[in-house]
Amino acid sequence: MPTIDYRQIRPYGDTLDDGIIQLSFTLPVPFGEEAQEAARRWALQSGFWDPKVVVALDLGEGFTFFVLYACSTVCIDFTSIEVPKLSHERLEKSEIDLLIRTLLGRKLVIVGACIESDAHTVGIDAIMNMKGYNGHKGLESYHEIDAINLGSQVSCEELLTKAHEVLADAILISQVVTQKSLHLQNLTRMVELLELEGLRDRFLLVAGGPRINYELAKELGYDAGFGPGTYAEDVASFVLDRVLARCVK
Amino acid sequence: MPTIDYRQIRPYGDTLDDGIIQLSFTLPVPFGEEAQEAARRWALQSGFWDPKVVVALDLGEGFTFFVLYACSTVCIDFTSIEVPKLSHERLEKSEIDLLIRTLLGRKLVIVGACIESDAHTVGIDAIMNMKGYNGHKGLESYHEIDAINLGSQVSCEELLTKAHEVLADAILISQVVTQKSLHLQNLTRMVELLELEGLRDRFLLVAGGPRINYELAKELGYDAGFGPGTYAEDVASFVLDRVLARCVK
Amino acid sequence: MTRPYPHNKLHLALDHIALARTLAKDIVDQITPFILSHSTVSVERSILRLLGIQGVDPEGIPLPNIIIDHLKEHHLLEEGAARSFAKACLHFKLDPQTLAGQLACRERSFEDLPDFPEEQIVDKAITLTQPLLEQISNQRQSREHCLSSLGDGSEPYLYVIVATGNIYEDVLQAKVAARQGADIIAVIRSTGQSLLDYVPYGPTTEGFGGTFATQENFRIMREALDEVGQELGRYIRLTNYCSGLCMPEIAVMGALERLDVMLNDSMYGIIFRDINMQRTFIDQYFSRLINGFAGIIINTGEDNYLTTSDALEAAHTVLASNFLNEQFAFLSRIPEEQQGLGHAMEINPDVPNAFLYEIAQAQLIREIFPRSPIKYMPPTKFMTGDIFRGHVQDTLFNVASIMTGQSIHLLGMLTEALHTPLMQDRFLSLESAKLVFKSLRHLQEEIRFTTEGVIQQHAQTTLQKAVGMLEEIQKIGLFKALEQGMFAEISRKPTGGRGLDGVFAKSSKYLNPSAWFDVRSS
Amino acid sequence: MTRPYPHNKLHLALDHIALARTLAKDIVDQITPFILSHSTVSVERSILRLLGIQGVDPEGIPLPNIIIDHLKEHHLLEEGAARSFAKACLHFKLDPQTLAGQLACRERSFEDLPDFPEEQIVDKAITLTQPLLEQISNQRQSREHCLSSLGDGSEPYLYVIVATGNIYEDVLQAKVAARQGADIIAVIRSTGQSLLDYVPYGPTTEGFGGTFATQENFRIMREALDEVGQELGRYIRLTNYCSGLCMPEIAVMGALERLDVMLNDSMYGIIFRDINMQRTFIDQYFSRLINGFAGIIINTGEDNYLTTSDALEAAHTVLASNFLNEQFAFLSRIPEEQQGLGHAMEINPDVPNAFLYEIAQAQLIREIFPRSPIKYMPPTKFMTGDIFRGHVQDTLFNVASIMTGQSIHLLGMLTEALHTPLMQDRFLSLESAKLVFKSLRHLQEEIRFTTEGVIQQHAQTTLQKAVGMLEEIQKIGLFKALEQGMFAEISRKPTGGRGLDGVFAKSSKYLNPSAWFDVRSS
Ligand code: B12
Ligand code: B12
Ligand SMILES: Cc1ncc(COP(=O)(O)O)c(C=O)c1O
Ligand SMILES: Cc1ncc(COP(=O)(O)O)c(C=O)c1O
Repeated sequence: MPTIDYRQIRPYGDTLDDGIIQLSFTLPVPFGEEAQEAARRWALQSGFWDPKVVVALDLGEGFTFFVLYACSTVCIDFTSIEVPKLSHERLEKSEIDLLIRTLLGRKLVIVGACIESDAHTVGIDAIMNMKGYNGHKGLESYHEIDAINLGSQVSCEELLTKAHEVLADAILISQVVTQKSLHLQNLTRMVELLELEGLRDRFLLVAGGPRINYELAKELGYDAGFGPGTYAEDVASFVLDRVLARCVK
Repeated sequence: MPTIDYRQIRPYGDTLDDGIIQLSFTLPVPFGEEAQEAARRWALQSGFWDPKVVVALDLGEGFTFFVLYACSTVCIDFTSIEVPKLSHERLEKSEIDLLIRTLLGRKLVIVGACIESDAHTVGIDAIMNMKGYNGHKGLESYHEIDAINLGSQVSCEELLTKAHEVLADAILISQVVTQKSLHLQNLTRMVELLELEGLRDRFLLVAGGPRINYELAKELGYDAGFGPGTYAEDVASFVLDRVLARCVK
Repeated sequence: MTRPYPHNKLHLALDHIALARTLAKDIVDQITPFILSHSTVSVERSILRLLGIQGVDPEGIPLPNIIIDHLKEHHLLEEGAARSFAKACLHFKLDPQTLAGQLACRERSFEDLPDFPEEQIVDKAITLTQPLLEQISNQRQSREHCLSSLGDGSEPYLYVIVATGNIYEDVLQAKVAARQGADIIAVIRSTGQSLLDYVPYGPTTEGFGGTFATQENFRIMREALDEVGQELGRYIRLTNYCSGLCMPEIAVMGALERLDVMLNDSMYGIIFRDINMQRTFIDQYFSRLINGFAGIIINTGEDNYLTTSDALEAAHTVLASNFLNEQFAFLSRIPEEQQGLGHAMEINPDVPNAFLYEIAQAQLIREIFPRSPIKYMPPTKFMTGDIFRGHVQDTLFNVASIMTGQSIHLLGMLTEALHTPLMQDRFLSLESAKLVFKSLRHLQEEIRFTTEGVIQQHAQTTLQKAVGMLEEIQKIGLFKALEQGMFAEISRKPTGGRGLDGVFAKSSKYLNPSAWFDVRSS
Repeated sequence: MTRPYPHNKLHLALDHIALARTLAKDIVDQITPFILSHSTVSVERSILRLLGIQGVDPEGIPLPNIIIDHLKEHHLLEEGAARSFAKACLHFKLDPQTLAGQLACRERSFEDLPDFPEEQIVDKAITLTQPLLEQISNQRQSREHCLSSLGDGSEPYLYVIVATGNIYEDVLQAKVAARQGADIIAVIRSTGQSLLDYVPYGPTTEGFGGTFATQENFRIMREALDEVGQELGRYIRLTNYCSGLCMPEIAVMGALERLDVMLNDSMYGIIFRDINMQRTFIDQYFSRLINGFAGIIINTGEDNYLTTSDALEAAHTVLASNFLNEQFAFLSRIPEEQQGLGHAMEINPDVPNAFLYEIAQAQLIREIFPRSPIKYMPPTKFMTGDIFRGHVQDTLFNVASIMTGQSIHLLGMLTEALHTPLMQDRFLSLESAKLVFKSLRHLQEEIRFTTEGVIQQHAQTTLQKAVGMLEEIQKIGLFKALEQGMFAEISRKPTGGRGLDGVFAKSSKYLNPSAWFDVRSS
């Protein structure tokens, strides 16, 4: 059996360390042998060796599409990889309700919305609405949580106003449209608004969406971020953990 | 309309010069967030920016498969690309027969085979057999050509003996199996055999197969190479051109 | 496929279908008086556009918006913008565009216009709209001419979107797609445009997830498609979104620039954009009058229900809504041949035999609306980042489409879960659909469904449930049904949502421009 | 799918089917006397292996080959290797392996062995083969036990290949594939092995386009699959190639190491490897006796015809050959349930309605061989370097397979035109097939074909043409038919090709080991 050296990981095609990868892309050059050669040179210049342009297809209007297989010499030290993760424990719905009741002694208040031009509510609904997602009930179904879902295309200002009004512990924001990094713009807008009003520490700020993860959210100035496959209990566990930590302080 | 600078060509996703490309590969690391991060680092280290690991899938046994989209900053000067091509004119069957009759004054003799362990005869048959390929008749159907197809798994020695025996003008070799560069080994073997016997210039030597092109064949010491989409007339035109050139010399 | 669709493979109860239609008509009839007695700011703006008014003021505000504000200010809106302009033109002896310009820079006011005999006003109004209505008629004829001279693709039509945000990149990609076999090009709108209560102006290059719908963008794309269509010997249809707060205005713009297909649903804005339902019902009615008149195929948006609801459980809501959209379309005198009713293939592929249910549902819509150029939407919800798996899902979608005789076939993209299509995504998708359609072209005629099999039973049950749902709606009324979240599980209040402030009751003096279309479309 | 396949959707003429079978039997009967009266070096080597002889000499030459040379040298081969060994064991009172070792280092010779009473020789021969035949029986029972205790996948079985050239990488990839749902793993042989007149020995790590078939490689892979199968609660079948010049030996090795499926065609070697036809017919007969006895499913190679011939034009040649392979299998007492007859989906996808013809052909084979675990091969010839397009072609193949109730489903690879499968290619392919099979699981039962439609007619015509072809062959004989290139358009001469020098007529004293299988398999 091939033995793998985790300090030097290379792509695996059908033999250890062969480095084989698949690529496809379009070049704005007219179809022909020169186009094919351009694709090959692109691959060589990108540092791949033995690139094979396995197909070149004429897209018309002076564009050509390519599929390539090539070998990569890049190695990754897998042993050095550490992914920042949430530090708290992930609890179940009943545990969360119980802890809020016993430790917090009041309801946890959470507002959420899909902000600015984004109208993709399925994600935030999955977290907040009664019904939940994949059999995991949403925050509305928690006895000890006041969950207020403002829906879609809510401006940052509106959301903040509401958070104030209900004395929210946490603000949840969903961003799904990512074209031209629109989500980053919108998420940043919210942080700036909070900072402007000196309120950044008043609320826990949580982002979510298909291209969000913990690391990215932290970079943007959020307390946490959640991506695909998140359920209400993931978010509730986190919020509760932090709210309790604040109370203790 | 976007105007393209052919001296600086980058991959095109949906906007000129966005550099977007698609990749997929497998890493020999167990599925998980660390695996995903390894894939991202691989892409960064390979020189791509903003790599998005859009999916990571567990293959089992400590392997993970990834699909990525990333941006490339590599530019190609398309204006500097020149692909070496065959210099002669491409003739049709009837023209070829006519020219052989009028200019050469004898039959052109061509032997061909799929050499060594390779048993993929469809390619060489497409060139040589009566029936041909895609409506283009094969060399056997040319009045003025003596075409001898030895079939599959013919050793280099056997092929050379036959070429001698029939006083061949050209030897055609097909190589389809390319795993571990087997085709290069086999093709090189033939050249070496000819050189050993001091016969390299006695015959025109032509290679063909799905991974063969003119450039590669030249590098290997062949007179020409033909890839996918070749028809009998392409080869016949070439052979005739060179044989006539020799006669003139 | 030639419509009307000839087969009856599902053994559907014809009396159920008839009953559903009667119920749907009843439901639409219930709110028709309301629709006819009201207008909206966007309806009036679209009337201004029909008078030939266009352009923006120095700050970039569209003239129609400025004028409506003016009319509102002087309580003239209730009589209809057409009346004010007819009177003003008679009085000032100027054309509408000049007058509009003067209004915009406050050089003139419509306050206290003298009155004219009613007949003279109506005549003037008709004369004023004559040129643009003629332009629309010409565009309609032009389309018919192109279709018959250049030739048309064959159904299922290959429909792809462009959505770069930049009209010039869109044009490039649309042409590439047309060369690869696309029959219909849809320019997707920028995120958020539907909630703007005005239509942006001029060519635009900065949109998110789509390109702004402007008349100039329409023109630019139309020209490009005509050019490439001419070269290819095939008329390439153009689609945009006649939806959102400016639905009626976009209808006018589209009609003028010869769009061929318009996303134009009677309830989508209510449900998915939280636009007020009163506003929407009035707007959609008027926008459809124009679409009908212009020979534009409307596409309804029932497919969207399945993005928030489960496609198996909610199959009947799609059908029920199709019946309603059909009746709303009839009310605006849109013939079946222009009603591209929407539905979708959105069942979770993890459901055993999902494909059988998809076939049942697709065939059901096909058979119930045999003359409609029904629009079939690809998998979106269950697409993942695994583009290879996505390509397989889309291939099954292509198979389902050709097996059930769909008309307008939206191409699924292998990157659906990731980004708006790259040039190569669209290419791969077109290649796939062409391969499948060619290979399975006549499969439809080659197969019958087992009597009382899963497919037949699922289709029959879905029809029954739709009838049940329509019965319910007929009892409580459509407003209440929307409030109860009967569509897409999204609940909306009759006085909630955006744009209610733009709704007003027509006064007794309202000059009803819809009459114009009556004359011309007959 | 449960076999026998119950439907009759094509309205095939049952008398045509019966006639085809009679003709095929006739054709096989014509050459049976020749087959039974001859043996080959490889048959004899396989008998040596059954006696327990294995290993190589210091130069790496397998002992069975050395012994055969020895027997040949002394003109002992015509009596059968079994006779010599029975006699030698009786005489020297040593076991066959020891004797073989001694023969190899020329310490001993079989020349001039004393004779023994016939009964004693036969008895000794039977006793000598007892242990290994028992081992084979045990393996067969062991398989049956695993299948019933662990459980089996469901048809169509997902069959993938591994072909790295290195048995250890193969094992890794096989396990990965099994975890992803593969039911059958085939280890593809290295290019060129089929023309070797010996079987390589030991574990191997250097093959091209495949891994050498050795008994040790078989064992290593079997062990790995048993391990992973145990873990998954599903028996994973193992396949290799019982084909080429060593067909009978590989049959023995496979039977001993519990392979479950063997590529084992009666004519493939003749047509595609230019192996002499006399040699092949004798070898295939003996190899099949063993496969039948071992409970191994054989897979025939008619799919290959369509790589050199046009799949539409040559559809009937596949069917005709299936009938012949069936009769050859019966001759070796292989029941239908072990006859995995091969066919393929290889029509040019540019042919309009290609899929309808594919369905017709696939359904035809299904219905004519209702008990056979028929093997369905994916598109290969028309795969291009466009892996996305390839994935679509393979998806259609998956659809065709589940629609027509195929049994053994070879997965198409999106990279077919490029390289032997990468780990990820196999994964994507399995994902696709699982998705399609789950989604379309019962489609088969849900559809009927239109009477006299394209599908029915194409199937009926294909059957008719196959009957015609068999009639022709019955007239001229199979040798002549092969000479005329009736299969795959490749013509072979009865005395041409490789391996004829290994064929010999059995002498009257030939000890016929095939009798042993008679006893045991009944
Ligand atoms: C459904 C859908 C719609 C529906 C939305 C209905 C609704 N009420 O939400 C409709 C049809 C209305 C729609 C419209 C549009 N859409 Co859309 N849509 C989708 C689609 C198919 C599925 C999205 C979805 O529902 N996923 C399921 C949910 C459950 O997943 P999720 O959002 O990732 O949520 C999970 C996690 O991310 C996380 N999460 C999400 N939010 C939050 C928040 C918090 C606080 C936490 C803790 C966790 C969390 O938890 C959730 C559960 O696990 C996707 C394609 C796809 N397959 O992904 C395109 C997609 C998102 N849409 C897209 C676009 C462009 C649009 C339009 C802009 C197109 C147009 N120009 O008209 C419009 C306009 C919408 C707008 N203004 O925003 C693009 C976005 C491209 C990009 N990357 O920028 C996509 C990717 C399609 C595409 N390939 O083009 N869309
Ligand atoms: C048909 C086929 C077979 C048939 C061959 C039948 C026959 N009589 O030829 C059979 C079934 C026997 C077969 C067997 C095997 N095959 Co095979 N086979 C193919 C297949 C499906 C098509 C090849 C083909 O016929 N192409 C059509 C012809 C017309 O194209 P072509 O060869 O490129 O020829 C054109 C040009 O290249 C050029 N040309 C070719 N030769 C020449 C020569 C000259 C002089 C000139 C001028 C031009 C020229 O002109 C031709 C016409 O335009 C390919 C997959 C694919 N789709 O490509 C796999 C493939 C080639 N096979 C493969 C393998 C591994 C094998 C086996 C080794 C597998 C095994 N271990 O058992 C065996 C053994 C064969 C052996 N010993 O060589 C691999 C090779 C992998 C690699 N890159 O190394 C492939 C790619 C499949 C795969 N993905 O694994 N195979
Ligand atoms: C009927 C209809 N209108 C409009 C849209 C698009 O939304 P928007 O109005 O926000 O552009 C869709 C989306 O698919 C739709 O189906
Ligand atoms: C029946 C049969 N035998 C053998 C092979 C493989 O060839 P080889 O014998 O060269 O390994 C195939 C190839 O598909 C086949 O179908």
